[in-house]
Amino acid sequence: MTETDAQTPVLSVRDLVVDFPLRRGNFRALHGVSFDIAPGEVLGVVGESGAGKSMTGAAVIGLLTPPGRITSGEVYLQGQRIDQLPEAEMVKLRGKRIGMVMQDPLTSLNPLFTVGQQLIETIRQHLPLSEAEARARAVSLLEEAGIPRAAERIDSYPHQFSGGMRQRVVIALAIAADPELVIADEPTSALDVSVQAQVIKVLKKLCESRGAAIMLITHDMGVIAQIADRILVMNAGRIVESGPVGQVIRHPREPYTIKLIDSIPTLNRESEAPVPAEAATPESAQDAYVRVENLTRDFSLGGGGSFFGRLFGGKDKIFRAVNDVSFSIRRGETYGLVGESGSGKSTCAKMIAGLIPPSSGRIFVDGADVWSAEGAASRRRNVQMIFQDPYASLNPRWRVGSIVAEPIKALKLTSNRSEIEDRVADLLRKVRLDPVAMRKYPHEFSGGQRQRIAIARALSTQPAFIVCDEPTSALDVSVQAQVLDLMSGLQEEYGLTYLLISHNLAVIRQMANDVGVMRQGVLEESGPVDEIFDHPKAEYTRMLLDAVPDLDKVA
Amino acid sequence: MLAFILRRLLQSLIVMLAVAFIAFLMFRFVGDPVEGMMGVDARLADREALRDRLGLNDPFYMQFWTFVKNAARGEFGISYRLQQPVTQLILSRLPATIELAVVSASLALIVGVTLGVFTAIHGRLPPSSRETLTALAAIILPALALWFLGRGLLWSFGAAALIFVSTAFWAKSFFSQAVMAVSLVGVSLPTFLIGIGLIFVFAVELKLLPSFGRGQTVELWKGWSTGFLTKSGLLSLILPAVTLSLFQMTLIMRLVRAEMQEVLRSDYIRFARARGLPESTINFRHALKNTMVPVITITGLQLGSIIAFAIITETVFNWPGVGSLFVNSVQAVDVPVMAAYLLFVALVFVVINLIVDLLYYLVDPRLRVDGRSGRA
Amino acid sequence: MKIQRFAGLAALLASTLMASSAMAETLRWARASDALTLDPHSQNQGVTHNFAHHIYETLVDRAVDGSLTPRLATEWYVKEDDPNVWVFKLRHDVKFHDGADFTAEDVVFSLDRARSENSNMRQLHSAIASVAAVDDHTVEVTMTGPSPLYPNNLTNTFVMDKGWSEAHSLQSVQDYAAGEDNYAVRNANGTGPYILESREVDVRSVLKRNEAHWAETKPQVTEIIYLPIAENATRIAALLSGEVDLVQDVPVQDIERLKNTAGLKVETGPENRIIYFGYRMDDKPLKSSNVADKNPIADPRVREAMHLAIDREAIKRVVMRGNSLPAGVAMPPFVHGWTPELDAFPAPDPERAKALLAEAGYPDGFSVTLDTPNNRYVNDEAISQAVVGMLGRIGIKVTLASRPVAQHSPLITGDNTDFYLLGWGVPTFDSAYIFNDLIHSRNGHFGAYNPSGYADPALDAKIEGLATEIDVEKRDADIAEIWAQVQRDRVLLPIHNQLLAYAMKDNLTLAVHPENQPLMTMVTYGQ
Amino acid sequence: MTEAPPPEAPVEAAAPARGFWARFWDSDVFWSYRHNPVAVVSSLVALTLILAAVFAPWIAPHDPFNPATLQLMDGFTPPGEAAMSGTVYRFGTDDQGRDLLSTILYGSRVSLFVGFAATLFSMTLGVSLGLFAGYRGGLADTIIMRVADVQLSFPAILIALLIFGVAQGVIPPNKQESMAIWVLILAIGLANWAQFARTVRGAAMVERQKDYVSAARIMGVPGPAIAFKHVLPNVLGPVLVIATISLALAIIEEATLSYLGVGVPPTQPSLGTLIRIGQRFLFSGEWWILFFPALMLILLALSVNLLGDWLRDALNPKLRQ
Repeated sequence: MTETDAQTPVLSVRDLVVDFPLRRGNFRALHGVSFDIAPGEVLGVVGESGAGKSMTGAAVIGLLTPPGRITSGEVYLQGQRIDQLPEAEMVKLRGKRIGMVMQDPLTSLNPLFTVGQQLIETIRQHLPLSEAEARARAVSLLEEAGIPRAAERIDSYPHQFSGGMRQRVVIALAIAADPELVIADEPTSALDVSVQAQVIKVLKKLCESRGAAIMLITHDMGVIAQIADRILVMNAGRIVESGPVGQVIRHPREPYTIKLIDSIPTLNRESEAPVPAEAATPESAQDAYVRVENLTRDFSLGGGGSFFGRLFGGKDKIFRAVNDVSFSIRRGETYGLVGESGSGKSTCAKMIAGLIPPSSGRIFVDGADVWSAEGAASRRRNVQMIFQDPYASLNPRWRVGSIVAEPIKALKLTSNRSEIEDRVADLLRKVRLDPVAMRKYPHEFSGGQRQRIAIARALSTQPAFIVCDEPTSALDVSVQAQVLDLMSGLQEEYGLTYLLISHNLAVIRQMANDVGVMRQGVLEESGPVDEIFDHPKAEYTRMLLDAVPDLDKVA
Repeated sequence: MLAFILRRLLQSLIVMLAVAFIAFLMFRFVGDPVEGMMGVDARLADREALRDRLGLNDPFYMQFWTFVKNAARGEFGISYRLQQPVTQLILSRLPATIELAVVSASLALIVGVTLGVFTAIHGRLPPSSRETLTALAAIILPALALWFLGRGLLWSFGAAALIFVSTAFWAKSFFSQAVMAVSLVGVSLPTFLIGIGLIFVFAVELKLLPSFGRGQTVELWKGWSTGFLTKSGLLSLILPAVTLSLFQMTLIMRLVRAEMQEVLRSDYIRFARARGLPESTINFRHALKNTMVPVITITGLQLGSIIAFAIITETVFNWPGVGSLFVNSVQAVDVPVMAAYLLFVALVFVVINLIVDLLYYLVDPRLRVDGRSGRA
Repeated sequence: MKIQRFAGLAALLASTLMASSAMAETLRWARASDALTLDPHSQNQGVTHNFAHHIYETLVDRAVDGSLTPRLATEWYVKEDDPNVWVFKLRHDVKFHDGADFTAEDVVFSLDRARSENSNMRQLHSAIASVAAVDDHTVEVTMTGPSPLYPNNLTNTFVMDKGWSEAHSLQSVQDYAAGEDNYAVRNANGTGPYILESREVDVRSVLKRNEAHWAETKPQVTEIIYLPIAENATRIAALLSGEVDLVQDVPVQDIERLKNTAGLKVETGPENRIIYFGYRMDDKPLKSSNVADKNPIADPRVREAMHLAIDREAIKRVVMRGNSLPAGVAMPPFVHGWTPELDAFPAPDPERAKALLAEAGYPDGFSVTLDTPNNRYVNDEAISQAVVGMLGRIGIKVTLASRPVAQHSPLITGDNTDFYLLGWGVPTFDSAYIFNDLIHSRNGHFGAYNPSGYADPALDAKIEGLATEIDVEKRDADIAEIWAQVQRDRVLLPIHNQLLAYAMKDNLTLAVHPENQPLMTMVTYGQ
Repeated sequence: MTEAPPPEAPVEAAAPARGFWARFWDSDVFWSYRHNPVAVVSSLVALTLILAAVFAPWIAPHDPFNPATLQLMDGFTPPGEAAMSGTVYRFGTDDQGRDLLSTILYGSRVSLFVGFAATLFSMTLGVSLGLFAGYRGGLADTIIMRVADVQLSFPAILIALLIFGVAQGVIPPNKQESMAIWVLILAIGLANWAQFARTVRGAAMVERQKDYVSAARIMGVPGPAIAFKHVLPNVLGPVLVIATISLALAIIEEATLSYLGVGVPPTQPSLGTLIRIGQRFLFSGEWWILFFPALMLILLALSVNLLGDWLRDALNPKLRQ
């Protein structure tokens, strides 16, 4: 042990090896990981999926999912070895000395108990307090965590809080018994950017005030840059590089770290702006390949909508998801649509792709109204869509070949089997996959590969226009970069027009010519990407841009 | 909330009407009631006359309309077989069925939920072969010993059963796996066979429990006679209640186990662990309550069907409830009783459904607050 | 429901009070089904009558040998100057359970009630023109014509108290088709040896001995608990486990076991009921046969072949476990007109049967569906099944259709069967009862259970004449002639007479009643 | 991404696509089968019983369905003893002199046929309605699911009794016997569709939200085609589980219906009919008439149920490791 400091590290991990004995043999999730966390320190653990960063956190707190187990190595908490403690002892440690914040605030809280009940039971589990004292403590914890009117809201159920607020509750729960260490596993990944920043601040503030160290596990370099003191880069169950945040981010030494940092898109334009298509003269909307006019979409919230509801005079509650949105996209260009969850951007995409009919307003692709009877046919040929989740967008029971060929068959472009096969092979090659892939099933591929298969399927009808709904948000950054590259390449090669939906401003900046910012169904502002990003007019746009954690902000 | 209940009531009404219609449709075909009513000496002309008086020669829709009209007033006419007002007949049989159903339902619920929770918690790991072998040896050897000592098969089985139950304390995962397997026997045997088997063992061979009927009953209030207050009444209840509950018990147990395992894998349980809550709090406070949400619907429907399910049990044990009344009526083509019975079952269904919905409101705060209809 | 509460208390009291008394004997009597009603004129059904006989009484009773014996009537005769009038002399000093005196008025009231519109007994009294009381203990029944056998029809017609009935407006029998309720359905006031204590339909009824009954010897059973248990297995289990003392409907297969059980015994004896097969024998093609253009059974040779195919002894031995009397005529030996000659049956001869079939033009047989009830007679379905096999052996391919009796009977009364099993009890102990419904061609008043299509006007006339024939010898000759023709034409295919079995604790004695209507007054205790 | 998924299949290209059998042998489901002795044993038992039933005409020593060959006088022969005719019947004979071994083989043939056909029927009906309700939603969904709810609260036996009763009235009497088995199938099938419908509808509602369905809709694939080609294959897992269990259930229901007196003709008995006949002899000492058919029924239902149990766990992705 390196005890140069007078202080004992809060957490000290030595040569930690975690194995998963699976049926196809042993899977080693961690290959001898060693690190220390000093008291009050914020350690950022970063890595792509499968790097073993969550596994490290779970191993420390003793909550590995079976059949995972610590095969060798040691874990010390304040110098006390804890990896071999019996379960009964571990229970006393959890919550009391090591707190934990999990990724998804929507599922971390038990929906059937009030926030107060959950806080009080945790507090009383660890501290010798009466019910009333525990309640008082719970209220002050919530207040500290930034929940307004905490004394009233303590008796609310989790579902009565928004996502960000719930994560604050989770943080309050994690620090309820003043632990020495808080393990935060992707605490902000499920949140919108604007909320993300606030939650990070709360986490940091609460831990600072108690002198608790934080082990912050995330895939998002930006978050780490924002609050971490030191950084630990992990890949494939090993630590690649560690050091103070500023140093590692500005001067990464290992090739993996360099590649990782390089592939992160930033808000600042480094490369050329996407070149507008050949005839890129900024004409009037007449020229636009895609034209969206006054698009509006209402959803009924039920209750009054059904036959019985009407019978009893229940009022139909209407929720306007998209409100009078208009924009246009020129041929061969990319239009980016940004916004937070619930802003209506995906609903827009679905209306344009022909999945849900608009309540009012019209959509023209290549001059034809896609929701008219004649327009529908041309829409099917010309418009395709790429989805967010590459796991859900491919039918798991179909072979890749059939998946890619489905549009060809559906539109009856050809029914000759060998011709279809040739075309599928060709498409797979275009997205840089071996044509052998067509005999396999989707689960045999990684996320990035699946997204490429989805792109191949979208291309199979040779469409002119592709709606991309968060095409990369489920992917690791390095894979994201590859997929974005592929998309740009294909755009150039075939003169494709894209509508790119994303919550990630950096991705939009990198890919789009024009951008629209949506908020609560309304298009706040729209225009060329550089103009909007550099000189935002709308307050909301500015707030969004400010909230983005940026590597450049590293202290 | 009010609108919701109103809506449910309307739906219930439709359900009742549909059941009435189906029941009615069926009764036209089950046989000729006149046959049972007239006796063998009756002349053909008299049969025809009776058919006329019963309205059996009226057009179908007329008969249905008359039926619905009377049913709405609680009038189901006079039983063809027993010549008493059907409503009165059913009411006099109701206590027996309700007591049996309530006891079996409680039995199924208590044992089912307990075993379901137990197997969910302890069944996560398959038992080690050592545990299995020890447990099996502990069960089989004493049983064999007793048998060789000439104490008879029943003693051996009794001992084996006792030791098997005791494995719940010292070989938990063996017990839960074994319970899962044994419980399947409960759904692999027709109810009537179980009933006859129990009678054979406990009434005929051991002479421990009564083989039929309700024993001595005491009238509580307005014709509600109960068997709960006498020893013979309670003893008589045991065999039918066990027989009737076995099937539902198995279903509930398996349902609870599956749901509980699902819940135990959820994030909030993981987070509860991370908060340092002890295992017992997690299992019985957090997991169990969440398990109950989906279990309530299915269980509600299942328990509702116990009353109708009782027809076989009541037949086997000669239990004087509405179920055996129904079976006797089917054999005698006693249409008014059959119709009333079916409507009664539908009514039970409707009521149980309403209760289930209200329970949902109680258990799941997500429904309480936004007051919107439908289950999440 | 008051009765019930009262009964509960009373039963409790009774059981504590009488536990010490050696005289008090409670009999728990189980059988398959309950009396349908307590109203004595509402249903003409055996189980109902059997129960009613304990509470109510009839004018005349039938002895085990079939002869008529006095009950409420001490003597009866045809009025000397008018062959259409029957005179009944009534018993003196008889009281109803409520204390009212039994008089001729009660008989007049009861007979009128029994033949009223809604009574199911009225068929038996259809020949009555009027009933009148001559004095307190004499009643004259005027018939529409000579009715020599009329007293036979009285064995199940019970006498109610006029005063009590009028007090509860029971003048007419319940018209339940019209939705009427009736006091007499659930309450009873008779002159019989037992008084109703409590009753839950289908569950249990309690009867107490009537200490004021007119009979000189009091029955030994002081209390009857009547327990209908529908399931055979449960009923037998209840006896085996000691929960009941007497089981009336014992399945034949359990007789041996019960006999061999310590503490139990079984009494067996013949029932006045013939089990037979019937078939359509007119010229219309059978509905269920592969022979589509004619009716094979119309050929007498085919019918003979069918008779020769049946092995009655095998059915007796295996299906009935020895508990039947194989029969050659569709008439129980109790019935007037029975002779051993008629009842003789040929030994089974499948070879001859096959030859006959071939002769009739069916060397490969033919196919037909046999309709059988499965819950009415002793092992009815198994008998049919055995017959399917026997007919199969001579080439007649029989499909068996098995139904509960409620669905089976309509097939017969509705002419919807080609071949069927049926049992026929003869409460009047007279052949005419068989001829009227089974042999006479079908019309509004006769042949209700004759779907055979067999129609001979001469025979029909002869049958109708039996009802009014006063000359006993002439009548007997007619009966013999009719039977001769029926046997020659093989209108029915008789199998056997059922034996009844009663199982009981071995300190009881109760003889089997030929109509399966045992009276608990006959039960004796001790070895 | 709370934790690392197990390593994904080798990336990029060239791993050759494997053959069906290789993939089957290596599949998770079959692996779990190979490692579950209960599943192996119960499937072997079930398979043996099913094969024995299917090949009954070649295995059985007698043909119990041909009444002409029966020796009534051989009735009630105990197992292993010589009958009147001198024949020794291994499992004894019943009240009609039928060899019990042959009879239960033929009987399970009837039971299995009814079970399989009824399950197939309720599966087809339930899956179609469930798919329709789940994919279509709206009023159709409400109605179908409401009916399913009602149906679930009435025990299957009661419903089957009703259907049987109606069929009795609709079919002319002389056709009833030949139709009996089909009516039985219809009755049991109609009584059990709701489970399928509920499950499929639930699964279909989840699946139809998935993007691959959206993708197909964008291409203009018609609704029914999406439901059957896309959604159906993905909900087949739970359907298979329910099918197994409802097969066992159907066999038992058939037995119970027989007990209540409706069912196949006694000359061509199913296991249930045999049990109904056999239970009459429970107290009279002829235990074998009840025992062997009951044993067969329990073995059959239990092994099928155990298989379903295993399948439920094996197909549950959340339980997979």
